[in-house]
Amino acid sequence: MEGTRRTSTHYERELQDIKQNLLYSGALTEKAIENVTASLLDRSSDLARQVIEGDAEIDRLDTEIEEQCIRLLALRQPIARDLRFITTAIKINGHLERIGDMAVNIAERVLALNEVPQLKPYIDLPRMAEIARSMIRGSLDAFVREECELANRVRRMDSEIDTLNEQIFRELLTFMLEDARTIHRALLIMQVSKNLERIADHAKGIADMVVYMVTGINVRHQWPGEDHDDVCRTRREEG
Amino acid sequence: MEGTRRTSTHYERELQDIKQNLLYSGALTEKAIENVTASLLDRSSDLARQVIEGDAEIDRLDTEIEEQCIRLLALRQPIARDLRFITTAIKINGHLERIGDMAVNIAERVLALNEVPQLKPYIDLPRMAEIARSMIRGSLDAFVREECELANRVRRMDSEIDTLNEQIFRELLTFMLEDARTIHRALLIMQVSKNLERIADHAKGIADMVVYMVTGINVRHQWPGEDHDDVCRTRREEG
Amino acid sequence: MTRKLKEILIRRIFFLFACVSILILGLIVTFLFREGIPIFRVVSVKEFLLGSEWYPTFDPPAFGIWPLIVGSFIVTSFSTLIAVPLGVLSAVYISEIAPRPVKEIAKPVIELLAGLPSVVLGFFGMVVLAPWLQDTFDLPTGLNIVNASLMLALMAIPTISSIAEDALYAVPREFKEASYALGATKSETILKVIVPSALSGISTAVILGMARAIGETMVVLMVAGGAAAIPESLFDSVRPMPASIAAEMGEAPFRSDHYHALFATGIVLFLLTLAFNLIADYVSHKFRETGSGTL
Amino acid sequence: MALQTSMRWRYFKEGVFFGLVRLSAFLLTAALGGLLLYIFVNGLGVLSWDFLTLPPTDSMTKGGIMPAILGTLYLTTGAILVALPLGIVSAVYLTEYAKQGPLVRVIRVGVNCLAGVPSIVFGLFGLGLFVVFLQFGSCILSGALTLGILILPTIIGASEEALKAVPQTFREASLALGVSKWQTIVRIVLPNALPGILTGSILGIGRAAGETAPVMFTAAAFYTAKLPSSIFDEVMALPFHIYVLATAGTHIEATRPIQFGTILVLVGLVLGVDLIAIVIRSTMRKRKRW
Amino acid sequence: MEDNRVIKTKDVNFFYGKFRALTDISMDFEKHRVTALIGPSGCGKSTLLRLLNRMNDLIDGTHVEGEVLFEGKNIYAPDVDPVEVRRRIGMVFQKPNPFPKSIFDNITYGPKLAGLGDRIELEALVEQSLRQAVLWDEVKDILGQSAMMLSGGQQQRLCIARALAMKPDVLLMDEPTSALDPISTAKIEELIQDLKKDYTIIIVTHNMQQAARISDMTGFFYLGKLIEYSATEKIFTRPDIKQTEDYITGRFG
Amino acid sequence: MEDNRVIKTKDVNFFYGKFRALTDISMDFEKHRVTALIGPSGCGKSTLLRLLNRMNDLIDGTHVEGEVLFEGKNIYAPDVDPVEVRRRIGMVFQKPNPFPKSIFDNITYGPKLAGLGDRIELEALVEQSLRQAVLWDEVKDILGQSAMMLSGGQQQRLCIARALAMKPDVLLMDEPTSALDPISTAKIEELIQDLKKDYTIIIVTHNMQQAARISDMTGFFYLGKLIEYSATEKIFTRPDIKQTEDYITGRFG
Repeated sequence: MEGTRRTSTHYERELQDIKQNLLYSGALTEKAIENVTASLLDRSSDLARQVIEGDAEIDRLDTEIEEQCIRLLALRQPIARDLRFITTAIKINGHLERIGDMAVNIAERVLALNEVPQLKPYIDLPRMAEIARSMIRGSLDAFVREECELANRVRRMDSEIDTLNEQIFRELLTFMLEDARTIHRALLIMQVSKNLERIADHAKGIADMVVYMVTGINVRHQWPGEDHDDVCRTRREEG
Repeated sequence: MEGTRRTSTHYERELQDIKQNLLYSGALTEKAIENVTASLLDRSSDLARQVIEGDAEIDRLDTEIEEQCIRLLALRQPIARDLRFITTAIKINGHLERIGDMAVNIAERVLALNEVPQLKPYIDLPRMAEIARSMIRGSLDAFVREECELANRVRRMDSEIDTLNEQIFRELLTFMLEDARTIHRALLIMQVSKNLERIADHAKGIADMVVYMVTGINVRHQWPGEDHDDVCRTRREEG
Repeated sequence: MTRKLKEILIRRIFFLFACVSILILGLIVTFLFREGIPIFRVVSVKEFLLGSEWYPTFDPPAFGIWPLIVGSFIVTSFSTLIAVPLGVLSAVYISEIAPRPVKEIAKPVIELLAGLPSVVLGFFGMVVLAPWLQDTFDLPTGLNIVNASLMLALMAIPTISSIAEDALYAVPREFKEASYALGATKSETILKVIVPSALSGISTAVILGMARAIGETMVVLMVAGGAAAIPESLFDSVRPMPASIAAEMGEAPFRSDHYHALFATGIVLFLLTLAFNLIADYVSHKFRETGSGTL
Repeated sequence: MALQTSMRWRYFKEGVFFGLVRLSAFLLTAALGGLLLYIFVNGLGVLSWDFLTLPPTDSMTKGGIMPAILGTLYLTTGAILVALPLGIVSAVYLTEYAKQGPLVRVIRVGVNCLAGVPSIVFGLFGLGLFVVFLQFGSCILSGALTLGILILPTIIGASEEALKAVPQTFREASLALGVSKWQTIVRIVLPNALPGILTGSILGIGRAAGETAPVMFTAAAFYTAKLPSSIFDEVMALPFHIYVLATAGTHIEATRPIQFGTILVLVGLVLGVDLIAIVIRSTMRKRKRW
Repeated sequence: MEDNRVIKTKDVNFFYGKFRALTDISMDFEKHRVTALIGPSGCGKSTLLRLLNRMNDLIDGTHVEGEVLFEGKNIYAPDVDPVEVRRRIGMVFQKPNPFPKSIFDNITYGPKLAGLGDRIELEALVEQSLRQAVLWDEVKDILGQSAMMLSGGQQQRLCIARALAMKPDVLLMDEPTSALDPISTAKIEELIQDLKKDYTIIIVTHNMQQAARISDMTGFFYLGKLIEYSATEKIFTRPDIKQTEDYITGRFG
Repeated sequence: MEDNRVIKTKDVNFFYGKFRALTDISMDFEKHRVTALIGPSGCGKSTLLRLLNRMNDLIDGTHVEGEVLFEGKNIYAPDVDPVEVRRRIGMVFQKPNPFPKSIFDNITYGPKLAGLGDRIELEALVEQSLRQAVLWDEVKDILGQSAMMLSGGQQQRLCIARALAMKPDVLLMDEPTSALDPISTAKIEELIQDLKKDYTIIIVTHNMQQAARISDMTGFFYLGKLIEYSATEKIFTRPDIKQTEDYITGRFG
C-alpha cells in the first residue's frame, strides 16, 4: 500500500490550501511582531501604524480560513488525520488572529509611547519579542512538518517568556515607585510586555494543538513539564 | 413534513449532551465571576481560593466538551444546522474556558489585594462584573434558545464594559500619580478590571458565534454597530 | 426526418410480421370449423359430444365421441398422477440435493429427454411394456390405460421436471439463507420456503405437462389400444381423441361425414387445450402480479 | 431435553423426505435410462452404412431408410426456413417496439395459444389449408409449412426470452450515445440475443424432426422409393416410418430390427441436434457475464 | 452571462400516465459546473435527469409539459430529433453497462455509427477518451479484450469514456457510483471533478455526502418539486429552507 | 469480565478451496455492543461474519481452521449442530429477504419450526418482535398481508423482527442497509442503536460513516487480515495503524 498514494486529490489540495493560508497568516503575524518591535525600538510611529493597518489582512485570513475549514467539515466530512488537521487549523487560526490583535495592541501602546520621551533602553522587551516570534515560527514549523518534538520544545519556551515578563514588571514597578512621572509610560510598557507574554501563550496554544494533531493527545491543560517527554513517543508506528 | 420530526435520535441526544455540558460550564463560569466579585468586595481569600480551585472543573469540562465535539465530527459528520452547532459549541467552549482562566487571574489579584488595605470602595468593578456575568448568561440563553436578537443585544453591551474599564483605568491612574504607595494596589485593581473587560470580550465572542449559528453569517470582525440590525432579519423562513 | 421515417416504416413492417401468429390462429380456427362444422348437419352437438357410440364406418354410422373424451381424460389424469410427484421431486433433487457434478449433468439430460420424439415412447410402450403387462397381469392386451398413462407420464416428466427445476432454481438464494439463519433444517427450508416460493412455476410446469399429455397423439395412438368404448378397468383399452383422429383420417373418405367428424373432434381437442393454456396463462399471471406473495 | 427430542424428530422427517426425493430421482433415471439403453442396444446391431444409404426394399422388410432420413431433413429445413424469419421478427416487434395495449395483448395470447395447440390439430389444419384448400396436396411444401407453423411459437418464445435477456441497460447505453432505435436493435440487441435465439430455434428443429402427427396428413408417404424431385412431392419421414413399420406393416415382427434401427437413428438425430443447442447455450452462458 | 446556462428548464411538469412526477421545475444548469440533484427516493430527481436528454421517451405513457431549453432550443419541440439531442447530451447510468464487446469497440461504437470511419482517428479518439476518464494507463494494453473483464469501477469509467467519445456538451449521471465500492467511488468522484473543466455535469445521487464532495450547485427535490437550489456550500452549511436542512441532517420522515 | 465476551475467534483461517480468505483472525466480541467490521471489498469481513453462525457451511469446498467460541464452546466442534447455532445467533442480510408469506407467518416461521405452537404465544411474540423492530405501529393492522407489499425499509425491519423472534443472543448483520434509501437507512441505524441494550450486534458495512455512527467497536480488515480492532471513536479520530487511517480517510489504492 505504501507508495501508492495517489497524486493529490481535490480534497488534499483543499487541505493544502488551508495549510498555505495558515502559513501565510503566520508569516503576517510574525512580520507584525517584528515590525512592532522595530517600531518600539526605533520609535517609528509609521511602522506602528502599518502594523495596525496590517491587521485587517490577518482578520480577513481568519475569516477565510475559518470558512475554508467549515466548508471542508460540511462538504468533505473529514475523519482521523484530516479531522485532527482541521480542528487544529481552526484553533491555530484563532490563535494567530489573537496574536495579530495583540500586535495591534502593542502598536497602539507604541504610538502612545512615541508621544513621550523614552523611559529607558529596551533590553528585555526585544528579547521577549524575539522569543515570542520564534515560538510562533517554531510552532508553525512543527505544524507543517508534523513534528511533535519541535512543538514540545516551543511549549517549554513559554516559561522563559513568563520569567521575562515578571522581570520587566518588577523593574517597571521600581521605576513607578521612584518617580511618579514614569507611571504613564511604565504602564504602557507593562502592557506591551503583557501582550508579548500573551502572544507567547498563544504560540504555546498552537504548539499544544500540533501535539494533538500529531499524537491525538490533548495536552492543553497539562503543563509542559508534566510528562511531555512521553507524549511524542506514544505515536504509533507510521506505516 | 412539519411535526413529523422523530422522537430524539441517538444523534440528537449526543448534541443535547454537548449543549448541557456547555450550559453547565457556563453556569460554573458565572458562579466563578460571582464568587470572585464577592471575594473582592468581602475581601474573602477563602472564596478567591475556591474560585481558583474551581477552575479545574471548568478545564475538565473544556476537555470533555471538546472531545465530545470532535467525536461527533468524526462519528456523525454533522452538516448544516448541526455543523454550525458543533463549531459554535467548540468556540463557546473555548471562550468559557478562557473566562474561567480570567476568573482565576482575578482571584489571584484578589488574594494579593487582600494582603493590603483596601484602596477605595469598589463601585464600578462590581458593575462591570455584573454586566460581564449577564453577558455570559445572555449569550448562553441566546445559544440555547437560538435567538439572534438576544445575542445581538449582548454584543452591544460590550461597549459599556469598555467604557467602565477605561473609567476605572483613568481613576486608578490618578490615584497612582497622587500617591506612589497606591501604585501596587492600583495595578492589581487595573488587572482585575482588564480581566473583567476581557471576560466581556469573550462573552461577546460567544454572542458572535450564536449569531453565526442561527444565521450562518460570520460577524466576528464586524462591530455590533455596523449592521447588526439586518443580521437577524436575513434569517430564512422557518419551515 | 428521414431517420424518423425509416424508424416508423420498420416498425410497421415488424408489426405485420407479428400479426402472422394471430392470422395463423385464425386460420386454424377457420379451417377446423370449415371442415368440422358440416358434421353437425348429421348429428347434433350434444349427440356428438355425449353420444357413447363411435362407429363412424358403420352403416348407419354413430358419431358420439364421449368415449374418446373419456379416454383422453383418463390417460391424462393417470399420467399426471404419476408424472407430477416424480417430476417435481426429481426437480427438487436436481436443484437442491444432488451433488454439483450430478446436477450439472442431470439438468441438460432432463432437457434432452423432454425433446424425445413421442413416437419413440409409443414404440417402447408397444414393444416392451405391452408384452410385459400382458404376461404379468395375464391380460388380453398390454395396450391399455396403464400402458398409455405410464408412457405419457414418462413423456411428461422431463417437461415437468425441467420447468419445475427452473422455478426452484429461480427462488432467490436470499430466501434459503434467511431460512437457514432462522435455524431451519434443509428439508424444512425446501418444503416451507423453496417449494412454496416456486409454486407458480411448478403449477405452470404441471399444467403444461398435462396439456402436452392431453394433446399427445403418437403415444396414445400406439399404446392405448384403440377401443372406442368407455373403459371399466385400468387395463382396458381406450381411444383418446388424438389417436382417433390420427388413426382414422387416413381411411376417412375426403369430405365424408367421418372426415368432418374427425375435424370436429379436432375442434373439441383444440378448445380443450386452449382452455388449459388460458388457465395456465392466468395462473402464472396471477402469481406474477401479486409477486407470489399470497401463498 | 424436550428440545433434543424435537430436533431428533425434525431430523427423522428430514431423512424420510430426502429418501423420497432420492427414490424418485432414481426411478426416473432408471426408467428413462433403461428406455434409451434398450433402444441403443437393440438398434446398434442394425446400423450399417447400407442401412443409412439405401432405400427400403421387399415391402420395407429389407434395405435401408435413406428416403426417410432425407425426407425428415427436407421437412425440417423447410420448417426452419418458414419459422425462423417469421419468429424472430415477431419477437423483435413484441419485445422492442410493442407498447402495452390491447392489440399487443391479443398477439401475445395468440402466440401462447398457438404454442398449446396439439400437434394433431396442426396436422388437421395443414390438411385443411395446404393440402385441401390450397391444393398443394400431400407434399414437402405442405409438411414443411405445417411443421414451420408448429414450431413458430417455440421460436417466438425462445427469441423473446433471448431478447428480454439482453439487459435493458445495453439499450439505454446505446440510445444515450445518440444511436437510433433501429441501429440499437441491429448492433446491440440482436447480436447479444443471437445465441439464445439459435438455441431456441435448434430445439425447435429437434421438435420438428421428431413430430409424427402433423406430417401424417400433410407430407408423409407410406412408402416411396424415389427421392423427391420438387417440393410438391411426397416424402417419407423417420417418425412416420417407425409408426408405419410398427403398426401398419404386414410383417411387424419381421421388421423389428429395422424398427429399432430407425428409432435409434431418429433418437440420435433429435437428441444430437438438441445436444448441440444445449452445448451452445452452456458455453454462451459461461462466456457472458451479464 | 446568458451563455453560461447550457440547459434551462421552464415550468417543466412530467406525467407518468395521470401521476404528476414533476411539478413546475424551473432550473438553470451552468456550464462547467457539477450540479447535483438530491432528495429522497421518488422525489423526481432521476425523472428530471432522464428528461434532459429525452431518455424518458422510452417509457410508455409519459408526457412532458413546459420547455427544456438546450442552448436556447426546446428539445421537446416537434422538429427536434431525440437521437440528435442524446448525441449532444451524454449519459452515464447507475450500473456500469459496457457492451459485451472489446474495450476499443465500446468506445468507438457511438462515433462509428455517427459516421466516423477512419481507423487512425478512431484510435486517437479512444486514447483521448480513455485518458479523460483516467483509464488509459490501466487498459492501454488490453484494448482488444472484452470490457466485461474489467472490474466494476473500471467498467463505469469505461462507460464515462464511451460517453465522452461522443464529445457531448453535457454529461448526465444517474447515481453513477451507487453500484460501486468505496474505492472505485472515490476514483469516479475525482474524475467528475476533473471533468468539469471541459463538461457540464449533472448528477443524481442519493448519497448526500457525495453531492457535498463533488458538486458546485445542489438542487433538493421533494415530492416532485424543487425545494431549494443553490451553491452546494450554502446548501450544506446554511440552507434557506427548513425542509432541505431537515433532509440533509437526517431529520426527515 | 470473561463473561462479557460472547463470541471469541481464535486464530481463525478460512479457505475457499485453496484460497485463504481469512488469516489468523483472533477477535473478541463483547456483549451489548455494536461491533462493525469494515474494509474494502473482498477483505474478508463478510466471510468472517458468515463464519460466526456457520452460514458458510452452505458453500461447497470451504473449510475453517481455528476456533470460534460462542459462550465458551467451539461452534465448529463435531458434536455441535449448526441448526442450533443459528438459532442462537441470528442473521440479517444485505437485501431484505422476507419470505413470500404474510407478515405474521414470516415472524412465526422460525419459532414454529422450533416447536412453538400456541397461537396466543405466537401472537404475543409477533407483537413483541415487531415492536422491538419499531415496525409494529406500521403493520399491526396488516399482519395477514404479504410481506412483499412492504417497502424496502419496512421489509428489512421485518427481517430484523423475524430474527429477533428467535430470541437470539447475537445478531449478525451483513450490510443491512446497502439496498435501502437514506431515510430507511437512518431508521435501521436508529434501531440498531436501540437494540444493543438487549443484543450483541456484529455488523458488516462498506459504509464507513455508518460504522462511525452506530458502532462501539470497529475492526478494519484488509486482504483477509484484521489490521486494527479498537473502539470506534479511536479508529475514527486516531487509529494506530497507518493502513487504517489511509482507508478511512479515502487515501487507499
